Amino acid sequence: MTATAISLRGVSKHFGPVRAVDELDLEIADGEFFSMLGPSGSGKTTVLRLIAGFEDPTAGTILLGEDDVTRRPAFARDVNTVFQDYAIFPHMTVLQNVEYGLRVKKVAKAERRQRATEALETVRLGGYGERRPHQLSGGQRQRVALARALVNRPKVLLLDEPLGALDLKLRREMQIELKEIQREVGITFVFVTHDQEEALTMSDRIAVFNEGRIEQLATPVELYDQPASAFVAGFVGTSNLLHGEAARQVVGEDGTFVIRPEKVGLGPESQDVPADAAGLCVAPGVVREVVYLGASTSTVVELDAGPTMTVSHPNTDTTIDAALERREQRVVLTWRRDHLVRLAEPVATEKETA
Amino acid sequence: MTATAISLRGVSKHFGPVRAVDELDLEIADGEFFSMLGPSGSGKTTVLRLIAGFEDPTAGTILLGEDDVTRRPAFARDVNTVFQDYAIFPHMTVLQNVEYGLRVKKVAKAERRQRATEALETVRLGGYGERRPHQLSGGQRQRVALARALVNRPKVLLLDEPLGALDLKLRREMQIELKEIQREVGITFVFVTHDQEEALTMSDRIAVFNEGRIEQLATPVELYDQPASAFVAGFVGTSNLLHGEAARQVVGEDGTFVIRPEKVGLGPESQDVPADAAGLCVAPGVVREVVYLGASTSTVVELDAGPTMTVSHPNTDTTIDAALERREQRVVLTWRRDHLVRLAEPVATEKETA
Amino acid sequence: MLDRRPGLRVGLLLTPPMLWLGVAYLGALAALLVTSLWTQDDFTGNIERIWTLDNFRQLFTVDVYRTITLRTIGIAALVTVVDAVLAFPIALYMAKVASPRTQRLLVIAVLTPLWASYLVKAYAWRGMLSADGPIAWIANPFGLDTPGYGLPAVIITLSYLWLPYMILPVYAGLERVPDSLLEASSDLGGGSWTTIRRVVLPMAFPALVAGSIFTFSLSLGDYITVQIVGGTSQLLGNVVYDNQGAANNLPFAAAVATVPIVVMVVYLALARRVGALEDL
Amino acid sequence: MAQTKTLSRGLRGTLGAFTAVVLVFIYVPLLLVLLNSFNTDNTFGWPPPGLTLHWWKVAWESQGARDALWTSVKVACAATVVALLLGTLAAMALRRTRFFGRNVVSLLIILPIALPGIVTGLAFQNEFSTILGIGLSLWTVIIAHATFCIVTVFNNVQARFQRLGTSFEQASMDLGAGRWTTYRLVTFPMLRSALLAGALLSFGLSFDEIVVTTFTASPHDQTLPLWILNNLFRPNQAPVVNVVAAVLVVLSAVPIYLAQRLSGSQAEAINIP
Amino acid sequence: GTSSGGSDGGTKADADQGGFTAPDVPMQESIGDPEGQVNILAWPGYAEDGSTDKSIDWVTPFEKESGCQANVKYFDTSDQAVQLMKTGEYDVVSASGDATLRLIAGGDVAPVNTDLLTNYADIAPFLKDQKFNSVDGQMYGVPHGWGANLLMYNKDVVKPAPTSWGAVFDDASTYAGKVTAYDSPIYIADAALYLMATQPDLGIEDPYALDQDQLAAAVDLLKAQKGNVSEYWSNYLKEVAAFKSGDSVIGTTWQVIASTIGDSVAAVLPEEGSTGWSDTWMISSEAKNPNCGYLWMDYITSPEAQAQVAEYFGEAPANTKACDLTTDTSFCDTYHAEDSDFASQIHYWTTPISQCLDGRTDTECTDYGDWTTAWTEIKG
Ligand SMILES: Nc1ncnc2c1ncn2[C@@H]1O[C@H](COP(=O)(O)OP(=O)(O)OP(=O)(O)O)[C@@H](O)[C@H]1O
Ligand SMILES: Nc1ncnc2c1ncn2[C@@H]1O[C@H](COP(=O)(O)OP(=O)(O)OP(=O)(O)O)[C@@H](O)[C@H]1O
Ligand SMILES: [Mg+2]
Ligand SMILES: [Mg+2]
Repeated sequence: MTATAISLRGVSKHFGPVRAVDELDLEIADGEFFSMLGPSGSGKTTVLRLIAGFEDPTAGTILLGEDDVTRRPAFARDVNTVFQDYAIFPHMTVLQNVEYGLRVKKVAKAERRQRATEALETVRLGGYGERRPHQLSGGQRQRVALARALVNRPKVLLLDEPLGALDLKLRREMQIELKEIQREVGITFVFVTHDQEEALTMSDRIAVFNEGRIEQLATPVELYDQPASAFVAGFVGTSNLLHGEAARQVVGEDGTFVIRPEKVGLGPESQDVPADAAGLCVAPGVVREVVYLGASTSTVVELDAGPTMTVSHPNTDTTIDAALERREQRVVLTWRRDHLVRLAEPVATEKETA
Repeated sequence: MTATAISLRGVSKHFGPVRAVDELDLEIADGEFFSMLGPSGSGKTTVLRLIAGFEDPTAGTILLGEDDVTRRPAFARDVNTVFQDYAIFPHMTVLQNVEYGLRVKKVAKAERRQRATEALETVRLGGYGERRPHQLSGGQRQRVALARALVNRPKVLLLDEPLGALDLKLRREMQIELKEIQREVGITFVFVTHDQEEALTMSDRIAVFNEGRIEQLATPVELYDQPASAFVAGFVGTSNLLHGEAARQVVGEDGTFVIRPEKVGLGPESQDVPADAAGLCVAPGVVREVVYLGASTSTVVELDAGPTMTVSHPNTDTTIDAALERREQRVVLTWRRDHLVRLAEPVATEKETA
Repeated sequence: MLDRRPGLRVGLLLTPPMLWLGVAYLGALAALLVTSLWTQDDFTGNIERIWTLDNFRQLFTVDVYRTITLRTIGIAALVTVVDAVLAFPIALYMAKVASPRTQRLLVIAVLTPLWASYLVKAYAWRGMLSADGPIAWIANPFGLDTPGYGLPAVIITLSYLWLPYMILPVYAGLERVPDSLLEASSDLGGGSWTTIRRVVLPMAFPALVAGSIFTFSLSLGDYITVQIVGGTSQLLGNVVYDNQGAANNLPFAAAVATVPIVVMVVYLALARRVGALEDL
Repeated sequence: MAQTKTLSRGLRGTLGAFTAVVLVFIYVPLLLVLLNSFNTDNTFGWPPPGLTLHWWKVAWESQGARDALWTSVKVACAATVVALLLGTLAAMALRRTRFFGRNVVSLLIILPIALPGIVTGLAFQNEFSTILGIGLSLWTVIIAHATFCIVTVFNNVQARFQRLGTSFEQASMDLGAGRWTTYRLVTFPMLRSALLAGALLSFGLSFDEIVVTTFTASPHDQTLPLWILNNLFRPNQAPVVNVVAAVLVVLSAVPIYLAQRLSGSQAEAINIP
Repeated sequence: GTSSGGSDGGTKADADQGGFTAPDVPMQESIGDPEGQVNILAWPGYAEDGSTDKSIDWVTPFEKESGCQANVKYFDTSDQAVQLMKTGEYDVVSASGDATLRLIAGGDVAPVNTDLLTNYADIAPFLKDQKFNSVDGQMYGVPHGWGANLLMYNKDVVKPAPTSWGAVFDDASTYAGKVTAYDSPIYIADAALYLMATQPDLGIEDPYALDQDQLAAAVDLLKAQKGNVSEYWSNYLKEVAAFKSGDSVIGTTWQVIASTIGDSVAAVLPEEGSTGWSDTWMISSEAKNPNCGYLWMDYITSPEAQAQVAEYFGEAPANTKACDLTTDTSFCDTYHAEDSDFASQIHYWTTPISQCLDGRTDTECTDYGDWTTAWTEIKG
């Protein structure tokens, strides 16, 4: 995994006044499962299209392995793409779609038929070869797109929200499937998603995009446990932000802090907490909202110190009724001081607290 | 909440050979937040369209409140829809779109302008009134569609996956917003989604659809804790299924059982468990996979008894490294017998275990 | 290298059509305009290359040309309106009501008459409108009569001839209006008429304008139909034709021909503003 | 597509009835043409005094009509081929570019059909015989026809491009197909029905063109409309012309029908002009 | 060349003969080897090759006989003929009197060497050396056929039978909305002819030589007439249909139209006389196939061809020998083919020019351009 599959060096892409990608530097290692996460319009698709060769960068260099491909057309790059809108050829059958890449590379008919059939089986579309694209559901189309890309065994596979249209169950299954496929074939996956859980589950490394730049590039654990900014903290998972006066009161220090909902304990006010002892933070407040999430329950607490905090607990023993009873009652939140993450930058105008 | 907002009685809708909706009976109460959950193609949209009046049912009766509206055209039904593809009028500005419903109802100009502006503010599009739809992002368009429906203060609002295109962060915010709006205006929401977490979070009741029929209709807690079938258990949240020989070995009884991942404890094999004591189930196995999910970690364990089980734990104290170290090690799973749910029907050919 | 030089590619692709249109066609038009500034020996019909604005002076000072121009534009506009009024409901029926099968049949039914010769159809209308033709035959028992030959006949016949050119673009335009928009309108309380007026019509408007380019321009230049059913009336096309084909006064004909050119260029410029050119 | 429930039942019925009435309006004159082709009298008259097959026999034996038909087919085919080529090229060129002359180009393409035929015909004749001094021939007719046919192909192809977007071609290139392969395997098949529709209309436009043809045809070349024009003014030929017109109407349904069939999904296929 | 004038070289000249001097165009001295083809510009019906009706064919025999393939193009109006001849694409043309002088003056046609034409001798003498087909005694063509613009009326409707053009002018209102007139500027001459007889103080001597005032009077007459006109007719079919259907009941016509319609109508030569046409085959000054052109001119004026053309087209043949060969033995009588009295009452179509054709030198006459403008104004 030491070799570099893709390098972007100072790459920018401007559409008129819009800086879709802004002086990006990025190295993606061979065999890596690399995800790009970010809000809509943050430039993820554009980066993918730059790598695939559908856009020319306004500035910068793009390398695949050792080769500078900046000026090379899409068809001469050994990458394949699973498109956000599938782009299944409507005038071909499913099988012909999957065979397409092999066909233009002049692979013999028998072999390409066999490989295409295998690829279709990998994405669980065994019997669907003769169907026409318009006879498929959204999820099935996405799987055809995946098979069509995989069958070429490219060095790099680019996936633009390939699971976006699937329901959660199918999405989870496909996540596992994709991850397995990636392990098997050992090719580099560059995966775009706006679903943070998906990114955390599947990726070796994640780049969080914001307005054409990378806010943080890290492993899932680092990203979640050590967010570099309020933006990352807010975008990846739910986070509670403490700053200004609230931080001083609750944490006892100036600065901006993040604490994750699941790290916070919740107890009745009566409970005796050794204040500030054993590196614990303590904050009393009132329960404003209890949200049942199936596996867990979220409790929104308005702290006496001002901000609201979300606390999450698995529904292991407590019944939901017990949780609901807490509504509008006073509680005390506690968390370990070492679970607090201090953010470097100030929060500026952002008001994200949810 | 005792009055009925919508009743479907024996409603079917066939498209040629496809039974999109199959003899459906359904009552939705006034002011309820009602969700329809189900895989793609299960008929959710069709039910919505039947209620809205865009399709004529093949059989059955539809009532809004007391009125039989089965043969009444869409414009004469006091329901509004947020469409899956937004259906924003491209030739009108955002404001004109939102005003449309009031305009055709001949509301005076000043009033409709004011109400539309308010509605736009509700969906956080305050300054966007003069924009054209093509100048908006997908998420913004969906919010325009929402404002356009809300501004009419209908008795019932039908929403077809209104948050599907949003990223998780925005989606969560919009979920809360929607829920608040619904509480404020007190109108009945009928909400289609294929995101179970969304359904669990927001709904008063949920109907799980499968192939044009309702598999289970229940509150979120019931649905999650007491799934009526393997399909529901599998579709709503992650679930571990035990049946046949495995059930006999682990549970000690014949039948089909479901246990949720977060209810299962995981310990080292050395750990001494009072076997079968205190109503506990115990099952040894080998850790096959550890997946980091940010707030929690999922561990996939292959039981000695045969099936694999997924176990989920919040990342409160344990570091992810400790969890990862367990990979390929032997562990013991334990769970409370009363957390097991026995399913009525046999599992038949389905092989859902994930 | 073509991939890296989009300008070059566009240039290469564009060269043949632009050579054809720009040089052959625009050149021809330019030559025509130049000719309009020349004069002609009335007797021999030979063009004398003397620069003069006389043709235009005559065009603008003699009243009858203004009358004819206005009449022609009026007729073209009326024909366009008649066709739009006839075409819209049909196109709407085809695009939004008819089953796919009926749709297919209707398209054939609308397209087929285009193949019957223009002249034959015009003469058929001459027969229809004649004093002992089918229209009089049907109308007389009700105390009505055929409109006879004249401007009404011209409008009827031209509307008939160009109707398919209006139906087809409007149909195509309506097909592109997603059903969900109609549903949204209906959902928000818009009845059928409101939906048509506020959603369907505005969205089909560019297509209507696109169709009108055909009906308007074809009517603007027509001179044969007027001769066949126009009775004693004449249009701009007749003046051009009489002066060129007949009186052999090419310079003056060219000058008259600038009138429809100017009218159409203005019309196209307006049409472009509603985005109709994309819809043609 | 079709059959939306949004429009009220009454309105749908009204639209259907209106369509039927207009179809009658469209077809009655054509039926009159057909009827007159059996008319014993040699002018339009109502009701016809008697019926005869004589004109059909004359028409069948008319070498002039057959030659003219063949000439028209040749001209229309050639003009259509040129229009297909130039129209597609222009549409492809304007497809993704937003260069400053884009509007000029599309205006230029539309101009020949938007300007009255008499202007176009006059201009071409003036150019060919007065300015360039090349004699009139079938080729000059083809050139003139192709000029105003380009727009039909251009518009159809452009509309299709707009609907398709660019992702299919990108997918193809992404899978390793070069520009030409992509065109052959992806672009062209997806354009096919649009091209067909454009070609059909272009053929029809050229086939029935009379004004521009009058000005640009040489004496040797008589297209069908010219033949019809000449014969309408000739003793005893009007009914023969009716026969020819009737035959054309019937024959034309065949290519239209085939075009729709070939293009598969009819929702896609008939984006006519 | 035998061109008559030439010293002053202008295209407009003294008014006494045709009003001008023809450009110097050489005349052919002999007929050489046929070129293999000939491009013919003809009135519809003048050069039938059997393609419209197998039995109507006199072009094929010519092709066989001469070895020249005949390419025929038809025109609707004299003006179109002039226009087409200017292209130089055509070798021969059947020009009417309102086109001939324009062609001669424009240098578009060459003088015809009548010595090379064997049938020239049989042409009716009253057609030779006329103002519209010769200049200074030099023939510029060979006469083909002629006819009068008669007055036709529906016998059932129009009673009593009219004898004067007044029926369509001053009395036109009697049949308001059912009157028809010929659709061409040259129709102004019909009005002038009527005025010549009814308003002598206007001083019209020649209906084709009108000064401003005379033209204005004719225009007024025609404008008044327009209110009663149902339609202007420009071609055969239109008028036949209009009279058959009853859309028109009275108006100017050709004999052939009257014959086609049959007994329900009558066509008469009114007391004022009438306008008419006399067609002449002319050869282009730029003829690419002059030899075949001469062969054609000779052939088409042969008795056999003349009989066929005259009967098919419906006009009086120029070659009087043709009268023996027509299938309808009374044909020449119907068409007054040998009736020089009848012929003398006809003012053949000729092109008005600014030099007055009637010999006046004290004033400028209106030319065809003025007439065209006037006609446009009449139609409004
Ligand atoms: N062809 C284009 N022309 C103009 N602007 C563009 C174009 N493509 C993208 N943009 C703009 O560039 C920015 C980045 O777009 P991009 O599609 O890369 O976002 P994204 O992160 O993929 O968003 P999403 O999650 O919605 O797919 C956006 O502001 C977008 O509007
Ligand atoms: N107009 C139609 N014609 C034919 N079949 C239809 C039509 N509309 C829906 N169907 C079929 O009916 C079934 C139910 O479709 P529906 O759109 O209600 O599913 P859904 O649950 O909304 O799915 P998704 O989550 O993908 O939106 C599907 O099998 C679909 O193919
Ligand atoms: Mg994207
Ligand atoms: Mg749906």
